[in-house]
Amino acid sequence: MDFRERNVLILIASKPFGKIFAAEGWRAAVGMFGMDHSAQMLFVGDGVYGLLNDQDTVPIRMFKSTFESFDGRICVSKKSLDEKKITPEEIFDEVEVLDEGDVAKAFVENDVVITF
Amino acid sequence: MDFRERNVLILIASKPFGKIFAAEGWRAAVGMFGMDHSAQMLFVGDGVYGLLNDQDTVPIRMFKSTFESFDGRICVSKKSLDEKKITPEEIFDEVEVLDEGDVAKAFVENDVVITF
Amino acid sequence: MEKKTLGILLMTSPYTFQNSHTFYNLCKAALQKEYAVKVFLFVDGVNNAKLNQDPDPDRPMNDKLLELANEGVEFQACGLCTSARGFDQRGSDFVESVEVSGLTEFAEQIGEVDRFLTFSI
Amino acid sequence: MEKKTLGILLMTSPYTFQNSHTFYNLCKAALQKEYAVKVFLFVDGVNNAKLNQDPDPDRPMNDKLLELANEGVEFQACGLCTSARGFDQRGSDFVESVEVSGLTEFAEQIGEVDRFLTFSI
Amino acid sequence: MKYLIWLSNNYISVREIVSSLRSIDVEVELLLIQDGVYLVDKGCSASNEIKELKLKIHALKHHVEERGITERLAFDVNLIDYPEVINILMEKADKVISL
Amino acid sequence: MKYLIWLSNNYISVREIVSSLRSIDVEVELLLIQDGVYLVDKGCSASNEIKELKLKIHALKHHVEERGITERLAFDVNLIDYPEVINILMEKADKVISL
Repeated sequence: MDFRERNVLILIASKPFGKIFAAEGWRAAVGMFGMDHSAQMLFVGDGVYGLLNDQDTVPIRMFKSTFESFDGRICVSKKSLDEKKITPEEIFDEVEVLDEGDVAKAFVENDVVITF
Repeated sequence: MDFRERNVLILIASKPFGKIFAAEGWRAAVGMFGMDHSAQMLFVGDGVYGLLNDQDTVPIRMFKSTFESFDGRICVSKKSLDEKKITPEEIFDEVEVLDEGDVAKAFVENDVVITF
Repeated sequence: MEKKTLGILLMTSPYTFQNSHTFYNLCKAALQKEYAVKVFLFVDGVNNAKLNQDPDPDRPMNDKLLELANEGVEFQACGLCTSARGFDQRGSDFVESVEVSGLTEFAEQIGEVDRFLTFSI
Repeated sequence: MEKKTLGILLMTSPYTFQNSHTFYNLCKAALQKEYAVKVFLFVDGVNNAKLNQDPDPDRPMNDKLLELANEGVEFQACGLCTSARGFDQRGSDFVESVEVSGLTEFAEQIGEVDRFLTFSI
Repeated sequence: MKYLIWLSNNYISVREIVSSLRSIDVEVELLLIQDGVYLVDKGCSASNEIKELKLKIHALKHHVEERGITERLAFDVNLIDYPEVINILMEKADKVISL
Repeated sequence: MKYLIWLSNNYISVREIVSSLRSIDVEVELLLIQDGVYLVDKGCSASNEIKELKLKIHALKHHVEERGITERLAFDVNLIDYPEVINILMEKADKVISL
């Protein structure tokens, strides 16, 4: 098809650190703005460990700050957080905690899902 | 240390097919005979899927037959088989099914464990 | 009606992961039905495009990529990933129809696909 | 008393997996305490020895391997794995102190180690 | 709107994503490839959970057969070849989520 | 005879191997590295199982800290640096099983 600006969901479902995929997800999210797409990040499952405040943020620092300056939404599933016994106080300030219905909306409102 | 002939346990704990590691375990097992080590294979956990009779044996055929001709033991943990609901009839004929105590012996009687 | 486009992100190396096999078979089936296919090679996925692979008795993955490219599949590869992994940045050790680019080109592909898949671990 | 030997099987590529980092740090700590270390690069592990890696701002893994080799670590690499992945079989694109050999040489290492570890996925 | 979950490995989030989408009445189907097909093997501890989701489940026939688990499936699965995979992906489903 | 299980990822078989070795009175300790350290995070569903094994558990401090889970450990774990890892591996343990 011809190029169209899209709503893109970057879905982070893998653990940080052991493999590089989750970190590359942040990089890809920033990359989406290069073509004026709108990008939203959603962390689920093991991916939620990638939002912990106390982690070493060097692997994602540049991307996270770039992403914030673009005003992209960084979201996490409340259910996944609960399963991992992680409280909203333990994760980055700028993260929106989504309930079941809002997680579904994240899938519905975005045209493309890119999973890391 | 100086070279010594060893008893080597090739421990297969990963699934076949999706990644190549389990198949490389068969290859490494055969390789051990090149230096006159004694090699034994032990399948545990997800690794037990690699013993199913009905699988496509092309990735391991050469190695399995070489291994047999060298008289190496191919063993599987009964507990792992039970957890996967796999009966002894479903797996290769030449496989010995080991109970808990014999699994422990496999670790104790071998000098080196190589995990795939 | 314009033909639909399948987008694929391939992030793993050949031979070690079944992904490369499945990726090839899927591309062939898509081309057979006359869909367009656009591929971004990311992280270890760039290794699929390296020249001179010789996985006897398997068929080299670079041959398969060249075949797919000749049949119309668009390939882009992450330049940072190729330089990290020691590839010649002028492309001398890379299948020629694979363009070494970056995440902006990935974003461009994302604007052009109807369905999208990730091949990871 | 003869110093003990640590054997390591490294099966994953650099940058994508933390294994390469941990492997390097572990080797350094072993050398510090004057243990011998013998390494076999298998499957995607052979990619750690490729020349000209440039993962800026990281340190190239081939530099780290050369450093370890210079400090006495023995490296063997699976020849079938290197040819599958398109490496020059004369070794021109490989850290020089890594010997391209085969599973017999791996078996030889196994006869010479006191402890043994696998780095996989 | 019909969603397809393309699952090759990581099944941890399947249940959560499926129940989210259903909470707003989106239809979901599952397509299993590569090691994802073990999810419907009767020996997989998660196969019951998956069954209870009462999803339509497709699996790439070739990947089921090469693993030797055709006779071991825990419940009814639609075994398909590559052309049918493409058909589901490009035509029958409106959106795809890979896991 | 003391065994060390070196665990970087795959914990599926830990319980089985530990209980086998104990059935013949072999002493076992666990060393967690890389993503293996999540096993003792209080959010890990398997952390209770691991706790019940009542093993001595070591974990590479750097890998626990970089993941930001130092304050989240489900029970007492011996956090160690690389030199101590080498000491356990080469001297304190007689054999190593990597998982």
